[in-house]
Amino acid sequence: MPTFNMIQALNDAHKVTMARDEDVVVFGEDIGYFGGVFRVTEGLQKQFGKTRVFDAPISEGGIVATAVGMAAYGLKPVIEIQFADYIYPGYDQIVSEVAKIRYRTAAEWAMPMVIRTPYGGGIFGGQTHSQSPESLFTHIAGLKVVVPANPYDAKGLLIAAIEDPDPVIFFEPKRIYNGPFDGHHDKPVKPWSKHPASEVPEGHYTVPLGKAAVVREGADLTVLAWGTMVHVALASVEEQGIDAEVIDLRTLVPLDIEAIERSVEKTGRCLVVHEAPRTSGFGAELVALVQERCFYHLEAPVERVTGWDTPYPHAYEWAYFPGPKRMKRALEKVMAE
Amino acid sequence: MPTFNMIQALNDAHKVTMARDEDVVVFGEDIGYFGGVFRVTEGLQKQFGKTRVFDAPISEGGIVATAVGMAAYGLKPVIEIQFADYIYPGYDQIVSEVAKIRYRTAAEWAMPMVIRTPYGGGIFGGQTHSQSPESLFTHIAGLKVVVPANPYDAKGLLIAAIEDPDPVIFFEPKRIYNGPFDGHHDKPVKPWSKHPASEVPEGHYTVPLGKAAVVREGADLTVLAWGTMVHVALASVEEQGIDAEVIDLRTLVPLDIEAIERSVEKTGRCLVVHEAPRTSGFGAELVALVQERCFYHLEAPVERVTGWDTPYPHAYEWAYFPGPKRMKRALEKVMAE
Amino acid sequence: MSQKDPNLRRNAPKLELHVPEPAFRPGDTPDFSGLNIPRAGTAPRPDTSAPATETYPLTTALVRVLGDDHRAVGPWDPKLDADTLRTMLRDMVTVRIFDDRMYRAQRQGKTSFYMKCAGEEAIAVAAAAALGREDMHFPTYRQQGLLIARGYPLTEMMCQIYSNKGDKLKGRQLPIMYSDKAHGFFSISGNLATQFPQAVGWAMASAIKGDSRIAMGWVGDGATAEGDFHSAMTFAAVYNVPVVLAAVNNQWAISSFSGIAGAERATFAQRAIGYGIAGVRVDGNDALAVYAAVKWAAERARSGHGPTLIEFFTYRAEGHSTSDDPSGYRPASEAKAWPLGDPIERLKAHLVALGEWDDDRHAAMAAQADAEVRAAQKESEKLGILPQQGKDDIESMFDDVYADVPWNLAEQRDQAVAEARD
Amino acid sequence: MSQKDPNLRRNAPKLELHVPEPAFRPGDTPDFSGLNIPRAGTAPRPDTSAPATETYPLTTALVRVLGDDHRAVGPWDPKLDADTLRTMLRDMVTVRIFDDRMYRAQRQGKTSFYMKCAGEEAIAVAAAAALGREDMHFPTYRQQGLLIARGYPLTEMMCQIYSNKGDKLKGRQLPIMYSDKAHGFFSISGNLATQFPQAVGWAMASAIKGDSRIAMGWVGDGATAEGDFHSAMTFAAVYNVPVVLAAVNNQWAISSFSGIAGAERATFAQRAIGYGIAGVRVDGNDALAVYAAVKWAAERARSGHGPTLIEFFTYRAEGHSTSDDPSGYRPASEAKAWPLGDPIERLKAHLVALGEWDDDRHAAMAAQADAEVRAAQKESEKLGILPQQGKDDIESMFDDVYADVPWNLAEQRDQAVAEARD
Ligand SMILES: Cc1ncc(C[n+]2csc(CCOP(=O)(O)OP(=O)(O)O)c2C)c(N)n1
Ligand SMILES: Cc1ncc(C[n+]2csc(CCOP(=O)(O)OP(=O)(O)O)c2C)c(N)n1
Ligand SMILES: [Mg+2]
Ligand SMILES: [Mg+2]
Repeated sequence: MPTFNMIQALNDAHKVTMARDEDVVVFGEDIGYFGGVFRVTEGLQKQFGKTRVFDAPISEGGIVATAVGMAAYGLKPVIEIQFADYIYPGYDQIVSEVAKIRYRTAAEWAMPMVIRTPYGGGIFGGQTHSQSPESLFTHIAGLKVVVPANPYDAKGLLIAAIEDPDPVIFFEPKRIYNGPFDGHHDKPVKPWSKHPASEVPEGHYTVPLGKAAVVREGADLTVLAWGTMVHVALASVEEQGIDAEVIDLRTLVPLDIEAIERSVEKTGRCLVVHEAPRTSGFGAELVALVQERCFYHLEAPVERVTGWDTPYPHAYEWAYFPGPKRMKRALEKVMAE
Repeated sequence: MPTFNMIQALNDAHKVTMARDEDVVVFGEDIGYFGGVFRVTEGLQKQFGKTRVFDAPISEGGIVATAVGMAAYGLKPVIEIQFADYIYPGYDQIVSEVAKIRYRTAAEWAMPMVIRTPYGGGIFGGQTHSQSPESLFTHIAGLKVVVPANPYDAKGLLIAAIEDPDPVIFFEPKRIYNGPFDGHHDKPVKPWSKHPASEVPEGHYTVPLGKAAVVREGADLTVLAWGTMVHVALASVEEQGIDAEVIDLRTLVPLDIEAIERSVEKTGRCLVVHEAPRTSGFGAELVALVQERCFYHLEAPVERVTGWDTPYPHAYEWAYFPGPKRMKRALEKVMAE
Repeated sequence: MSQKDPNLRRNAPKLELHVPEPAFRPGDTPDFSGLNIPRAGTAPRPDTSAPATETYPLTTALVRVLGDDHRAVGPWDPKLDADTLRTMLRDMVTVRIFDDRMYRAQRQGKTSFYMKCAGEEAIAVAAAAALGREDMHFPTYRQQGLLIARGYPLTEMMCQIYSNKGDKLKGRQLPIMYSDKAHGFFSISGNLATQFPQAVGWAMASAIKGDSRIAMGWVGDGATAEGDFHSAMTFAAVYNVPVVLAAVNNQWAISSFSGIAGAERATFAQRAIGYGIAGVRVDGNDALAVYAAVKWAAERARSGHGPTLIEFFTYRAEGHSTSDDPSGYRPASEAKAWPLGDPIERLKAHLVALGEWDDDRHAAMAAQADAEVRAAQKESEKLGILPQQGKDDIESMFDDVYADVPWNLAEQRDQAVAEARD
Repeated sequence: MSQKDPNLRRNAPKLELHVPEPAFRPGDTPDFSGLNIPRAGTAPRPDTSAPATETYPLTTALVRVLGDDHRAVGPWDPKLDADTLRTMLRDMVTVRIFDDRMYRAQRQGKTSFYMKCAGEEAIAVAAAAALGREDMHFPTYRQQGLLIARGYPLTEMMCQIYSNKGDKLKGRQLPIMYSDKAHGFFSISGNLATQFPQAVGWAMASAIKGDSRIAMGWVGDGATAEGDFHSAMTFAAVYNVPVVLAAVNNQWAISSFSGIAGAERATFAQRAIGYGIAGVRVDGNDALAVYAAVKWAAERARSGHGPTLIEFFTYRAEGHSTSDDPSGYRPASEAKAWPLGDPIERLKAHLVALGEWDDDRHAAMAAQADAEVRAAQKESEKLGILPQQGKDDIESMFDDVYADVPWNLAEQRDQAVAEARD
């Protein structure tokens, strides 16, 4: 079994699906000959030809809109938005078209497509290469929202997303493309090869959408996280010696509510962790759901560890990023009450 | 004191500020000679001239972008997006520019501007004339989000918004432009003239941003609402005979957290009401805040009454709209527990 | 603050903002004698394989076939047989009758909203005739003529307008937001201009698959200002996409005249030049010119000569929609004064001039169309009108958000069903 | 599914998607002999009050002033005095030295990111010289030359690059995302093309106020594909806005050549025609041509003749940024082969040809510029380099989100400060 980092795993997912389904086409800015600024699409144009893998004009709106037309035709577009921070020019087409076409046509037309985009901070990318805008998509009925947190899931979820009948916004945590990051930015980065989830089977497999993964079992606290924060959360609970159950949500919409309820009913405490700004982040929805559905099991308020309600400030990367210190305080708080 | 409906009150707010401040300019689709599809800007062009009040091309992105340039110059643009459902083509300029320019320039440049837009359902407007996208703006640091619920507040809040140093997204509940709506769509509409808040002082006054209004005092339950839902909530608690405190938030960002805490600490129960789809609506943030800050006062889970997680379905207006029946069930639930 | 700025060069000439104003406002007497309307037959017709540059003079000209004498003249004459012309005429008449009846139905409270295409009937009807059945349209709300010309049942259209039991869109869309795959009619979006680049994407897909079907995208003059217009033009140009892009310039966008979209300085057809694609400006009230231009553009697309932008120059003869009263912003008499005439009258006169038509036959045809529309209305109203809807089949509201119903929607469905029973 | 579709016309010709490909890829020997480069002095210069249409031939031409003999020729010769030319040359040299040193600083780990404008120095420097000090630029990340030419302190720029204590943007922006109101330089946005319609809005404001200041907007060839480009052009045309709109066509957008933005079919200057505004295509490596064109467009704007789109034809001589290695997608030798030459060498040769410059003076000037840049670097590094930042003044992170700090940010500030102490 090859050992893959996330980029290689995502690349392989493209290859597997493109080989199986001639209707899968891939386009986006710089993704053709060059293979994408993060190299996720490397080699695809060579293997599958220029009319299935090609560079697009710098027009996120146009990329999404033409993908809508292609999906209407019967193709399965897999498009890349170079950074999630640049998805907004395509927001109208995503919200008003991609998300609503199945519904407004009573399923006469469907919009199977995947919109891949690297997101998240921790790379000194400043305001426009660090954002985590996932909650802006979770509010839009008709979209699925997926965030892998390791190479195995990245490949399996991307294949599942491409094969899914519905449009999927596929957020890739760029901070962990090359290795899991536990939030200790001052320590050397570990490569994926040391992580069990880097063992990525060859060929076709899927990780189903809508299913969370319990990445650490525990009795005293439920931690809900996705993307990079899964690894930060895992490291923190270990460091704090808390017997926490850490759940990697993997899919935000549709949410694996059963896994969450099961865990919180067991632990009675819950901490939600995300990189995005706090106010109206997806953590708010999770807190609301947990308190609505597990109120009488809760021994303490559900806590949130999040980014601040500010734009992402370049030099203050590590004061902004919800790292081990913010985790520690929150863990102490939620366990104390 | 004149008796105004909301449209007249908003119109007057424009006139008052435009007369006081030559730097206020107003533009948007159909807002000039014609006075806007809802007539909010009626007569402004005639009074203030074509270069301060003018029609814009159908390009919400261009409208916001040129407003950014004008604000950078030193003007105070007040722009209209014809329906909130059509704000998305301007979303990038709002999120990436309007919201962030003060921060990214360390206040060298500011973006005082008001983006007015009618929102909400209850008018058989179908998917694209009924949306309530406010939560998509509450997640964006740097924006203020305001929603008036009566003529007095409409004028006072709009003047405050225009005079505010920060950009304000000003959502106008179009269902109650002409009269308060209690959710009973089968009963005749009451005009504003029967409502005390239709007494609108002449000239300049403000309703401060960031301050909620307790529109009904009560001891047993706190209801948080804004826009049209304030009136639906009020009617429902009266009909159910519940001694509820109904709070019209008026400003979603910055939120009047004190008013909320004060009330929930008193009542021990809380119901959040909004028209927008449930998942990741602003109600989620409110629930999260209330349970984080008032956990030990809560006698029951915070409930949400919301629109469904679907696009707005034309013929199912009243099955979608969170009206008296949905209110009643939620009130019963939150009071029973 | 700006006035006090020391940077202000007080001696330099003061700048001025130009705000376009239509020629006539309510109270004015519209006078279009200044309008330059080239004679029919004068515009050259480049070969369908000509380079795009050869079409540039056509972006400021006006392709017209029907002359003042009602004869078809010049190189763009599509030389259609009389049956085809009669079919087009009948379809246009049907569209107008349909519009009138549905407008009235809205006024009678039978539905929430309606939009006519009065004065623009030739455009969609002739475009439908010129493209293949298997080609795909991405229309706006003013191309009901496409459906009628392609034989989509009037009852289906009306059921959609009434959001009733027969509405295949299950009451989810605003009236007139039709969708029918089998008739090559993509779901209309309420968001302007979104369909333009979608048409390009569909045609890209067709090219990727080595198919032979092409797409046609539609946009209004006002909506050309949206970023999506530019996306469509850019992608169409870059990938040499087999698509026909139609901008229907009916000179009004609700209350804003076309100058607010840039028409004072350039025609909409001229936008093509900026992207290096073919462009043509066409008399949209001349069914033969419309047919010929679409046919020509389609041939270019099919034979690898890429996209064409066609501006159809026309006039929105009535209000924007049932929510609009144009007398608030333009002279009530403007529609009558508009010199390119009524497309139905013009096509009729042509058939008469050919000796293939007369008033009696026209009246009979119109009566038949009227009867068909009435019958369809009766039929569809049996399935309900809007005020009766939204009470049954509440469950259906939660279908088709996704292919499957996720737990949150299932829970909400249960709630909604229970509510409906309350 | 599409293959099985019965609608597929099997006998019709198969459509094909054209995917543009640059002339040369790694391994190829670049050969630009096919490129049509008009001789200097041949492009006509319309009067600044000429109608926009008179400029259309210029959208496919190339305004060039410096001939192969290094003399200034033709109607566009701005006839600048030698001092002005020497100032421009010095600024261009300073830009290049600055770029080299900051690029190296990034490589040394002193900051996170840097972007050069190698080969494009003439554009921003000459544009700065041609506009008034009080006019406002809405630049992209490749117009550092504007700041340097306007005398913005190099230390200020470097402090921003290091996000250090001297950074007036308080460490909040990615390196090179400068902002300085006093130097007429609007805050650079990371989001491409957003600045283009903002420049139009600023100029609209100036016109609304009867001011005399104009604005200049900047965009790259790749970014012209964004919807914002179209917004800018549309609004500029509709309101006859006093703005100069510059598209810097350096032929690459990261790894995508300009064909992916539409350059195979039309020049970027030609986009102007579609909107009916003036358009000019200019040799961006010829400082005199750049100066003349901007001056001309500014005069048009100031005298009520509206907006101009200028395409600066140039070549991005190095990588897109410190994150990019262009040898992965184009021949390493392409920059050298590019026939329009080095803008610095060309201006220098011109001054030499005029008898106003020589190698010794050039070397002395370059040495002085180098010393200035080094001194500025030393000075700014005293205030810190990036890896040392982000630890102090944590509170400041919460300022300027709003004019006042709301309760949620105040709470978060306290948390962040406490965290920093942990
Ligand atoms: C994105 C968006 N913005 C605004 C609107 C509101 N609106 C509906 S129709 C219309 C005018 C369109 O004019 P035009 O494109 O000329 O088409 P016409 O109605 O004349 O056929 C406007 C502004 C909308 N539907 N979508
Ligand atoms: C909206 C948006 N999309 C994508 C990007 C990523 N990006 C940064 S620079 C660049 C290429 C821009 O090329 P061009 O406009 O030609 O300018 P140049 O770099 O050549 O000066 C891209 C795609 C971005 N910054 N913003
Ligand atoms: Mg129109
Ligand atoms: Mg470039």
